[in-house]
Amino acid sequence: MIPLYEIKNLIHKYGEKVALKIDNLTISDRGVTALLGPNGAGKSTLLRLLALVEKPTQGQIYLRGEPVGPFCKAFRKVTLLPQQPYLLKRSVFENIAYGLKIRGKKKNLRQKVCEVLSWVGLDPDQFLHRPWYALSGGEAQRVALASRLVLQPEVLLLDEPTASVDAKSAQLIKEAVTKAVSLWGTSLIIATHDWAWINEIADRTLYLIKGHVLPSEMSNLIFGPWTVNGRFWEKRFRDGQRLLLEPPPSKDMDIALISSSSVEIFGNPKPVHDQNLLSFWVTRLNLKTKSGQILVTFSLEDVSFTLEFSKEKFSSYGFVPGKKVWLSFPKKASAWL
Amino acid sequence: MIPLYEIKNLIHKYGEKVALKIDNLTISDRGVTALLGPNGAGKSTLLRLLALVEKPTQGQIYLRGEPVGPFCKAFRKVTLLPQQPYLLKRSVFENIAYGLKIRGKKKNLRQKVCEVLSWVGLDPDQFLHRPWYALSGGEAQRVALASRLVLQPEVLLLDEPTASVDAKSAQLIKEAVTKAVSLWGTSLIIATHDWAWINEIADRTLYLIKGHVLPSEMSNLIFGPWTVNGRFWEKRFRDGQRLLLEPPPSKDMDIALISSSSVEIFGNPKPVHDQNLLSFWVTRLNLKTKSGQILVTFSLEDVSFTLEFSKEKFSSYGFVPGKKVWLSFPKKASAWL
Amino acid sequence: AEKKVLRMATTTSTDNTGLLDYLAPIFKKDTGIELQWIAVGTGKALKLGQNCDVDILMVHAPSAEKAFIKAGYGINRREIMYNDFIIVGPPDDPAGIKGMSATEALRKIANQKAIFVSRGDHSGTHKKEETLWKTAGIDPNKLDKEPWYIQTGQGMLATLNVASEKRGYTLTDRGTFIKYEATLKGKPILVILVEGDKIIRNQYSVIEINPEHCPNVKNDLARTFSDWITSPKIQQAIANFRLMGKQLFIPNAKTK
Amino acid sequence: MGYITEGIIKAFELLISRDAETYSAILTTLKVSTYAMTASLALGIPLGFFLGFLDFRGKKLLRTIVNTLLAFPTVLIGLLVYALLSQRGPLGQYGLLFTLPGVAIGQTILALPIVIALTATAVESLDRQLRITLLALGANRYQLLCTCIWEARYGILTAAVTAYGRVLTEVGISLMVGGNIKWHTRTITTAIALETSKGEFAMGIALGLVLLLIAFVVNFSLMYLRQRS
Amino acid sequence: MGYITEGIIKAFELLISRDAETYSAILTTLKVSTYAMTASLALGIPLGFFLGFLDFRGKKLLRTIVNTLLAFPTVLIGLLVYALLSQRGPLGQYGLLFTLPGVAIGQTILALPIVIALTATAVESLDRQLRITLLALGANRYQLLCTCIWEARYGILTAAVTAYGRVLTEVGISLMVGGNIKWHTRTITTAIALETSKGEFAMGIALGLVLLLIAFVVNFSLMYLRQRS
Ligand SMILES: Nc1ncnc2c1ncn2[C@@H]1O[C@H](COP(=O)(O)OP(=O)(O)OP(=O)(O)O)[C@@H](O)[C@H]1O
Ligand SMILES: Nc1ncnc2c1ncn2[C@@H]1O[C@H](COP(=O)(O)OP(=O)(O)OP(=O)(O)O)[C@@H](O)[C@H]1O
Ligand SMILES: [Mg+2]
Ligand SMILES: [Mg+2]
Repeated sequence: MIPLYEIKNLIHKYGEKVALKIDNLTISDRGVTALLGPNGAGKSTLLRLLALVEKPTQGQIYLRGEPVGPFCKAFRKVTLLPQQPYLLKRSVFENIAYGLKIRGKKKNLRQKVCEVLSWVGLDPDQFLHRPWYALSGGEAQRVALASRLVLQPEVLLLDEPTASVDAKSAQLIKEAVTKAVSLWGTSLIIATHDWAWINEIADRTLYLIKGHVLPSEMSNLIFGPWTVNGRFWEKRFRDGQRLLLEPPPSKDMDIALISSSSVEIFGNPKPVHDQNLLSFWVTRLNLKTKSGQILVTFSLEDVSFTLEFSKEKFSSYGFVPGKKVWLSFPKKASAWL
Repeated sequence: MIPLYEIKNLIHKYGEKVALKIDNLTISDRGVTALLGPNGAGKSTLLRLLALVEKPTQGQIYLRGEPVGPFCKAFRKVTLLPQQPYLLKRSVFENIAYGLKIRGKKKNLRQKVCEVLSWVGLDPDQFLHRPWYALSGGEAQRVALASRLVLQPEVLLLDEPTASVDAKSAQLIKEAVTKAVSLWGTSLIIATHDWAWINEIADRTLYLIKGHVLPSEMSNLIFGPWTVNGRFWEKRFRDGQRLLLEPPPSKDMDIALISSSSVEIFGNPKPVHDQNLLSFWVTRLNLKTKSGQILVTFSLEDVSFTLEFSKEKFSSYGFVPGKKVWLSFPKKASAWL
Repeated sequence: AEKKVLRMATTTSTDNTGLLDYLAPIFKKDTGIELQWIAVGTGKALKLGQNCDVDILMVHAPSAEKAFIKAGYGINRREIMYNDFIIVGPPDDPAGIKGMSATEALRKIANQKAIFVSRGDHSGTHKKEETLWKTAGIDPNKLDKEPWYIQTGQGMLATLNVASEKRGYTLTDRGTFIKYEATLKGKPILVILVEGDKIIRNQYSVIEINPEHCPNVKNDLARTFSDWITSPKIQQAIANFRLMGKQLFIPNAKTK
Repeated sequence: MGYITEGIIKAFELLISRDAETYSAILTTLKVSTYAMTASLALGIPLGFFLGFLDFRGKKLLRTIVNTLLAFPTVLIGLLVYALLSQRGPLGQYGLLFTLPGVAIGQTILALPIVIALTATAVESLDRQLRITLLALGANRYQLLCTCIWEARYGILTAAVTAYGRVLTEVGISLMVGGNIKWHTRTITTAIALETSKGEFAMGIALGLVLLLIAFVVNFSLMYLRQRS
Repeated sequence: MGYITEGIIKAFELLISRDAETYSAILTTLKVSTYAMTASLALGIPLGFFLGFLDFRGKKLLRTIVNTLLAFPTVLIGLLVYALLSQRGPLGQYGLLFTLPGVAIGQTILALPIVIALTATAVESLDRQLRITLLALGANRYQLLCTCIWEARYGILTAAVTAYGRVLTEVGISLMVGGNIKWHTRTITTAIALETSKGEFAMGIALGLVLLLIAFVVNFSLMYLRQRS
């Protein structure tokens, strides 16, 4: 099957600063792809490139096998909801109808607009004729989403769609988006910091950091500051515990990646040869609605590991929020950034 | 003790629309007050009024007993981080230094700015001289927060400060904000949709909806649509379950409030006379770090109840994500909105 | 000592021909007074005088000047020099007026409905033109909407330009026409067709502003100028003034 | 001072008595300024958009040049256009000298830098998000142009109003290219210049007030339109 | 057409030979336009700010009036200022008629509506968030004013540049109030008007080019400053 997107030798710079560097990446068709990563990782940049609203400094993007760029033929199949939704200085109706109007689709305009408005949980009677400035933060975001949904896009790119939306509306947005996927076969790519939501809807996850895409297997990050201890780099916690890792290959790397598969869990401190052994707290349990798997988050100060368990395995451990457990993992990070 | 804020007979309108109506509200000094509520509830409006950047259409706000308003004497003690952080068209340094400069505090400017920058997790070397537009969404938000922190305000009002910030930065922001509370005794008022975070830091919670403040005891909301069934209003779920409530006193109310104390939990369906009895799933468990209490979220489609348990009580129930439980509550809502 | 400055309002022709640039340094040398002049239309010059904003006037509209003095705004009008008006037109002279007297020529133009370009700005030249029409038995007010009668409402040079573009006739003072010829490098599109008629003489005078009407005017300086310019030495200097090698003004001050 | 009140009274008289000369000048003014504004907006708004929207080498220099042309003296424009349109000029054969279209050409040159510079500033002050949003919604190049101009409409309206004020009040071009020919190319401003040079100050003021009245009516209608949209 | 090339050559000659009359006119022009710009910016920017920033009853009407004043004919301004400053006018005793400060007063009146209208538009196009942000950071009224003006600086710069172009090129006021007195109140534009009326078209063009050169130098320096900030 032809992948949805293929990215080759892509570099995107702002001035001299490289914001994104992806040698090769494919994103498969259909379903929901989640884009995770810390602030400044390049998520918004990648989404803008995938939405064809900007041209990469270098490299080529292929959409279903075709090389694409701004104003190309395929350009209207893709639509992006930017991180800061910007509304045109018009009424809510005109904002949502804009995309249809410029496509010349003026039939049943009003009805279509009302429909997507109610999808995102806004009452058409109340909102249809509001001017752009008379909206709360979350309402504006939902109007912006509605103006994307009304286009029935083949690919919908969402940059933090639930950032300033309440739980109820996040639920509505989730439903709307799921509807789009099932009704029109829309492919979704979502950048978000909302773990719980991602866990519910994502079919696959891309992790971006410092402009690079990480291997897709779930990874846990350990940020600095580091001190040097003999041949190791050390991170010291306030409770006296220490974490040791072999230093990174290059000086400007300071974020360690620990792959989930290398982590072992113990109920009691059981010294493991040549491994880190640290006590963590269980802080969060999340149900992955799609798969029924359970995500458990273990935290030690600013370090969090998230591991996935099947229902059976989970009950054998008996994790409860606030429970103390011991995690062991190698002294060699699976990667550095 | 004099409360931090006292609000009397406040009404705030946009045009003809009443966005906020608070007859009487006190917010106590010190610590963290969380402001929760769905989109359009009036959170941002309330924060703007508390920050003295706008004048209420009607009514009076008292800050530590003094009547206050825009440009009053107390006005510089309070600072607000708006929902959409707006940066001045200057460098990051100038943005953060602005508040100090207009206060005439020009001593050690650079050092102070660097300090708060590192509080919010931005490397001064990298960010100090960036222009305002060369920042990612989350970076901009953190710069905006830094420019508030540098003022060492007595009252800090935050409108969705972690909305577009990654987990790591949310952690940093939390730490920075906690530092402010402990170092300078800053009082914090935070509007957010981030439940997990609120649970960790809030000393008290205000719930706003449709411009009204709810009783402070934790409440659960049930949204429509409703159908009429005899003398009851009914909400029907896709799995066939039904929820019945006595109709609200007024036609334009459609959100039911169920107080947590009226909810009972059963492992098995045990018919209770004249009560609703519905099966829910345990979907989320959260540790309240401050109190050690555990919050359990029970969901049935779009209805979520969140109840608080002590550690002991929690273990007696043995809640696990994905577990099915039965909740019963009266057919009379504790309030309608 | 305070600098002595005399302010004069004058018509554009004296300025445009360069006469004042020629006279002012001599005046300064002779009397130590600096001459500053404002070159405007005759009507505006009279208005500036009436408003006491200048000390002396040098204009060429005898009837308006007399009215000005009669109204008490000015005193001591003294004629100083004249030049003459001429009627110019396209070289092929479509109306055939060459060599006629001024009034005959105008009558012919009107009969033929040949294009005539008028300044229409109440300047000295325009007033002279109106007098000529009247003498020719034609009411100038009736010409207003005639299609062949074009009113420019502008200075002489602009009017000459319009005349040449429209291939029409016009009445002009000789000085401006010499300048016009010069700027076209001897290939004028207009040529002199009527000249030397006594009726088209263009008399210049100086008028002091009445100090009773305007207490702040420097009448002493004005009087000095008026005496100076009518003195034989300066009268001779005016006669010596040349533009493109041609004499422009003929002095005719009556010595006291 | 007397002629100021006299001028005000006279302005009313002119309008009420429907003075033929004044009405002819008003009509001429309206005609020629309409031609000039139509041309300069049609050319200037797209050019201003490109100047403000696109990034290219030499953009700053180009803006400086446009800003410099804001100081293009009307007399100079008048001279240049005169030189072009004169019988002996390259466009002499079209007979545009001393006609309203001729004047409109000059006034278009005058208004163009104003429209371009102010439109560019208005477009520059648009949010950087707008471009991304429009592209994301699928706007093609032409729709991008139109929507950006619409979003910057208040700024562009100010550009138009400023240019209109300039065109309405200029004298140099109308005199030089139009020739101020009575009943033909005499506009209100050239009439004012004439009356002033005749010393008829009150009449000059009266005509000036008539011009301001025209400007007010035009601006008031624009305000009304702006309010409705 | 010949005199256009002739004019270009003459422009160089005038500048290189340091022609005394030309340099005097340049100096006069610079002086008077500096006075006028200083006054109109000092008055106009704050007024424009209030017009754009505050909401009050009658704001729309006020804007319409300001827009109307964009069409204030220079000749009319010249007449009014003349009426004020004339010996028989109310300010006659100060002897400002036929002086540069007198001309500057008139030019200030000319530039003021431009500065006010364009500043108001620039301030209006500021983000609504700016006000909230500044108040939240503790700005008092005066600091609010200053920072908003700074944030709208590109728009206000355009306002200044447009007004400067207007002041630099106007003739009506300089002629009427200044009197075009050689060595005293003769500016470049009045000199152009004079040369043109004398038929010295080449000289008129030469002076016009000199004026454009001045405008270019000023704008280029502004662009340089803008780039540095
Ligand atoms: N216009 C710009 N000029 C220079 N640098 C920029 C610009 N826009 C973004 N950057 C930088 O590029 C990097 C990637 O930015 P991007 O907006 O893609 O991050 P992000 O992953 O979306 O972060 P966030 O979660 O904070 O939104 C950041 O380091 C940012 O500082
Ligand atoms: N300028 C305005 N004019 C008219 N109505 C407005 C305006 N600003 C906000 N509103 C309305 O007032 C109500 C309260 O808005 P507010 O921004 O305070 O909500 P909020 O609780 O902050 O919501 P969110 O979580 O979406 O940010 C909303 O219904 C909104 O539509
Ligand atoms: Mg982003
Ligand atoms: Mg809000």
